[in-house]
Amino acid sequence: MKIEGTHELRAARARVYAALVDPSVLARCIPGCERLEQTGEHAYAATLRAGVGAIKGVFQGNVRLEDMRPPEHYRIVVDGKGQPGFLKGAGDLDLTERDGVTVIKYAGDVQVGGTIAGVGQRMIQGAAKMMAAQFFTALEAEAQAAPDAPPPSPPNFFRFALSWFSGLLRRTFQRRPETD
Amino acid sequence: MIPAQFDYVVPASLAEAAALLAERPDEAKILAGGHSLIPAMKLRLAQPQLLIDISRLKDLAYIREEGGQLRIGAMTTHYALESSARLREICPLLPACAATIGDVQVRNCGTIGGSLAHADPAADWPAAILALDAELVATSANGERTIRATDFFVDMLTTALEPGEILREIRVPLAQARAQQAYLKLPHPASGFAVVGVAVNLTQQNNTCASIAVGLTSVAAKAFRAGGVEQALVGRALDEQTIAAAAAHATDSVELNEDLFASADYRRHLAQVYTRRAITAAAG
Amino acid sequence: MKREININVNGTQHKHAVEPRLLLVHYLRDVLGLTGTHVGCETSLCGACTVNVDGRAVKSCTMFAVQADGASVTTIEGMARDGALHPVQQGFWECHGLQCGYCTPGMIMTAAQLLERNPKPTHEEIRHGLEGNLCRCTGYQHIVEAVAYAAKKQ
Amino acid sequence: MSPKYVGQRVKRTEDPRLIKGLAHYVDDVRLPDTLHVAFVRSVYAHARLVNVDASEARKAPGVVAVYTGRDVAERVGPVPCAGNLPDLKVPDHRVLAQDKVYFVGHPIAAVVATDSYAARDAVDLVVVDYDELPVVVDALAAAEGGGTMIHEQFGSNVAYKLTAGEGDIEAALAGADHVIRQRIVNQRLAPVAMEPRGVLARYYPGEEELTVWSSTQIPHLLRTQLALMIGIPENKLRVITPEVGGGFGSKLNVYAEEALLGWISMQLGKPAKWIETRRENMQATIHGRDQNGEIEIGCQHDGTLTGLRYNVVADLGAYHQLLTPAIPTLTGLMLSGCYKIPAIQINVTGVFTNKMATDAYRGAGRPEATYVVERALDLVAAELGLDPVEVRRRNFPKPDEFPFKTATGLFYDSGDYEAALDKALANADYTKLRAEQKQARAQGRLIGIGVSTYVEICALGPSQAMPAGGWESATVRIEPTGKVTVLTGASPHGQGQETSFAQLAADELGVDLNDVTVIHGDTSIVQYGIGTFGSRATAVGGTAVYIAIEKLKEKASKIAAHLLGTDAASVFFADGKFTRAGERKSAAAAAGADPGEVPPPILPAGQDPAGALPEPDADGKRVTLQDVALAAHLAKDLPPDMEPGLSATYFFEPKNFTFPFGTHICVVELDRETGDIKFLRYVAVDDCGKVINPLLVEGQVHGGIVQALGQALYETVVYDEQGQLITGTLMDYAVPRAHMLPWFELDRTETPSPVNPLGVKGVGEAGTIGATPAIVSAVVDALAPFGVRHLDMPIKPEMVWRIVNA
Repeated sequence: MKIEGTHELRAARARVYAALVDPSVLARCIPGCERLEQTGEHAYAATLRAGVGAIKGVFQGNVRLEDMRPPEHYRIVVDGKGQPGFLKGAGDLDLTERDGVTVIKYAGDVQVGGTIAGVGQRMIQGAAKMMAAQFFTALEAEAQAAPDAPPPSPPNFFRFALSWFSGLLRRTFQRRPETD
Repeated sequence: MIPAQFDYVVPASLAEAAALLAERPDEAKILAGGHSLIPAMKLRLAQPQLLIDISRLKDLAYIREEGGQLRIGAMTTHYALESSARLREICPLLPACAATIGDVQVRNCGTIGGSLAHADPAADWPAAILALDAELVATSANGERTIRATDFFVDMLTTALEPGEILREIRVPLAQARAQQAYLKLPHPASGFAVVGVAVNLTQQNNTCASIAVGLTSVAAKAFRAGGVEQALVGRALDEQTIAAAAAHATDSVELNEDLFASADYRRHLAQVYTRRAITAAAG
Repeated sequence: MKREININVNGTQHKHAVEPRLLLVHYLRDVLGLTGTHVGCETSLCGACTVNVDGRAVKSCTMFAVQADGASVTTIEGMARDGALHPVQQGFWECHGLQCGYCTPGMIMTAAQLLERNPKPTHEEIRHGLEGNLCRCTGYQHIVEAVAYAAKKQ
Repeated sequence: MSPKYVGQRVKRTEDPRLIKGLAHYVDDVRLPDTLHVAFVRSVYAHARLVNVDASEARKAPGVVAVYTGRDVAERVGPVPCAGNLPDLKVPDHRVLAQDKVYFVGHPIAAVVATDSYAARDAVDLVVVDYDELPVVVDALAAAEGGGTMIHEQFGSNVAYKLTAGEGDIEAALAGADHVIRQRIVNQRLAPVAMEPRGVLARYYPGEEELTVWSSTQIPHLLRTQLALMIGIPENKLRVITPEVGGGFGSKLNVYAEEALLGWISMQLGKPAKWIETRRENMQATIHGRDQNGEIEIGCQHDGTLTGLRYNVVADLGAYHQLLTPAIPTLTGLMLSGCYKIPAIQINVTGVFTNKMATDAYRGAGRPEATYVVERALDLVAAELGLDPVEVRRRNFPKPDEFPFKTATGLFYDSGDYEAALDKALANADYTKLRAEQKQARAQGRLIGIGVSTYVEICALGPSQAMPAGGWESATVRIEPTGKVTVLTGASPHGQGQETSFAQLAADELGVDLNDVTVIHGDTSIVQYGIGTFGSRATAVGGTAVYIAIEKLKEKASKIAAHLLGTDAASVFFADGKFTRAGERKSAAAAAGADPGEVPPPILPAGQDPAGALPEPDADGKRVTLQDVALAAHLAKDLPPDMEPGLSATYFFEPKNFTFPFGTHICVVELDRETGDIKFLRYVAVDDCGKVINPLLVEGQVHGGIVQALGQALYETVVYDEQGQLITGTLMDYAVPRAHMLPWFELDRTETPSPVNPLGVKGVGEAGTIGATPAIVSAVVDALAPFGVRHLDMPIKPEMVWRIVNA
């Protein structure tokens, strides 16, 4: 499944790029990221916990950054698997700056398998977009933060961050009703 | 088909439920009608460790008129709303919407509060609640607060409810003038969920539209009010052309859902057609 | 942690300790041995498991047994009284409203609810009333006739 | 005397237990100490299995065993394929995945636990390490060759190529005034029987016997295959099919789980049960259709057809199930439709893809053929500007041309296609419909009328044409009390043969319907049989019952004659009584027997079931069937050398298939704005030969039409580009519901089949075959003003909207 979009971040491109390749920043920005350990140059092992409310899934996986051309481009490759299924994806990020605003254009391909693919068809695209939006919103906060300042406290959305995944699910569990 | 294990408690009161939820906000889940949660649990996509069953709190199921408002308990079932003769008189949108949800078995069990708290982007209630400009009352161990419907739906499956909060009541302002309302939905052939659902609530004076609210569901990641449509109609006579022109704004500045059944383009088109038809039905 | 439940099923009071996650349909089938209630999907869409809980037609795959604690449940086995078929059962037989019979118990339970609420339904109303029940054999036409027959008979 | 039951709308005798919830499907069979099995299934469409670690699962509470591919590799034989085509590539299909997984849902490990909840819990504890491989999902690309290979040993993803047909197709197309080409797709469908599959196996170590309860359409064939797979003597294996909650071809198969459950029960010495979940059913029960082809049809200016060629790629999935490769051959056989087409050719390329196997789904190859031919006829009509009805009429063989030989090598048994067409046209008031359509179009309304005239091939079939016997068996027995027991090798599962065979037997034997019991689906009780599929149970199985009864009556007549003191030729049987023609004579005197010479009964005094030998009634002219049955069993006074007992068995081998036919007419209106498709009318006239029970025939047609309607408008199995099944539940796979359907106006013509003495043809698949093209044709016709001549299924509202608003 293709996903693409554009996000505008009110922060300088160099700052944004630096944030984008900083594992501690990534750990805070990737929705539901519970662990991000470096395993090689620009390669990390990750634990992602995604979900909303009761709907949760834990994924073990890898994040790798490739094709790095600061401050304008890199490619991120992610894979993960867990009880509800697996996901993998790769996306190109292109950064341009205009009047102090960094425009990130992303285009990627996400594949989902297992239960989430079999039962969450209608949600996946939306969920992927939601995850991307959460990621960039968090990233903007990071990039705006003073370099020396402590990292911003997790914004409110973090509680919901996991929902990128739950998103997938929604339709899923969901039967025709919408009850609960 | 078989859920993972969990603990189960039946609180004696809403306060007790809120206290239990506050203890384990990440692990506990409120069980209302169960028709969103249990299917998710059967697929093991949801594996809460504790279910707090509030379905036995009978004082959460009611339809009352109070202080110029219609007050609906969160545990009121879709069927209770669908079959209320009083609602058909004073707020026909609610029974009209309820009648389109799932099937009779679902409506017998599913609750308006459960559905709203789950915030499925294809659920029917959010459209109606938005069109009625309702307020939602959330309760928690820290007390109670009121959330406007327009602030309630945050994103796909995501509401403004904080962890630890339980949706307790839905409050619908009762219009002074006779409200004209309609809910129109295209159901998905397999799931019965809305492909597009449009709720309309309007009043007319002297043959012009005095007020109008249009809520759309299943069009985007969350239900929303079609402000562009509303603006194009207030103060105008609701003739065919005016309605059609206004309906063209149904999805202004909205990113559309797409799925196997309907592309984004088609969904946009359906949203416009159903908006026009729903307004026409309400005004007629 | 098991929980004790008391359920009246088809007029008989039952008491069992069950896991909270035990679905009502599995309680009826596996604990009580009432296998007339069937399971046809896992997404609460087919209605094969429909039973009546305190007067409401309910999909017993979407309710935990603990939720039915204290309730009165009627299953397909409890529909015939004193050897006489329920009018809906009779209608299904008269009108050939079933073929493989797998969806039939759920279909009958839903149809009975439909007729309670709307004793003289039109064909259109019958069709809508059965939205929550899938049948893959009959094409539904004989089922619609069966329910109409029962309506007349009642 | 007209028959009392046959031809009547008799209520089904199987219904009381079903409507009371007292029937037993596999999951309703309860045995003490039953173990429950759950499967670990692949989440990848194609991957190497690096490691399957079941150590945690084995330690889990309640878990008794976990078996992986390695555990069973040498111990359970491969899943069989009966398709016997030249140069067919047959992959080794093991019951659990070995080194690789080939489709989402491919079973990897079986977890056995003391209850179903524990088994399910332990599935999550099995850790499978996959090494993902590129997937093959596009059948057309697979047919081209190259790329990833699923079964590397074959060097290609092509499982077979087959060309069939007669006549000079090149000349036929070259000589045609018009040749029309069109790509036509029969999409992949899921059968979705409401009862998923299920197996219960119980091994008796003392007797060394295994009993397998399975939700299957073919108990005996399953027994044979399971015996071979598990390595147990066939006469130590008993297969029981309790109630079967729908099959539609999906249970006309031998599945990995059936063998595995039997084997597991043998390993553990306890009953073992597995009940399929709906998701498993969508993933790992066979799918149907999935043919993507191109037709070329030649015709003259007046609409006379000259030739038809169909080049088709059949997506077989990753492995062959029982009949996988054979299904497209049935398509080839039926490509003549109900028309005279002098030259026909089919070129099939069957390919492997990383999907579940396709196999027989209601109609099995014939709906595909009918759809192709009927679409082609509509294209001819459109091309020539003729009414589609006229094009059809022009190419029908006339009633006196039967048996009609097709260019596909078949002999259609009997038919009057025009009669069915005319009746349907009259019932629908076709002329008026067309006039109304014209008016409606002038008002901008989109109304479409679709007509399909179909013929199908049923009563499968002569054994020569079948992989495992095309006959069917019956035993009819009159018990000493006069009750009639019918054992049929056909294994009905909803079709109602317990009733229709009882109607047949009751009429033939002059007994009350309630005195007949029809037994099926137990290999230890019923003589070998083939099963219920291919609309064969009545035409082949019913005929076996009929002939067995004739045999039985012959014997009964001899006994009756003996009792009546006359010869068999002088005895007439009617209404359950044998009547002697000619003068009165006491039976005893006629037999020359001295009652005093009869040895005393073996039974102790007072326990003789009937007390005494039956006597002819007062005037000495009649004995009842019950009298005869008792005499046959007491065997005190039988004709010399007469075998005691009163039963007869017959295995009926049909000499030909039967060819039911009919006309379906569908009228739709499309919503210009939304593309929504609304049914205005549905009229069908089917001819399935003689009818035993019109009620059951209607039911079959209704159900068939709805499955066709599902294919035309709603249903499609979708795998994404990674081979993930994204229509994995009924949330996304749309099975038609009651409120989506029109009222079906049914009628019949009756052209008896000469192939069997009952004159019956079969009706189980007619609706599915006749309706799909009628519905598609109606929608296409509604869109004709937009230049539309064909649309691919399922026709979704969005497609309509795009055309109207292009």
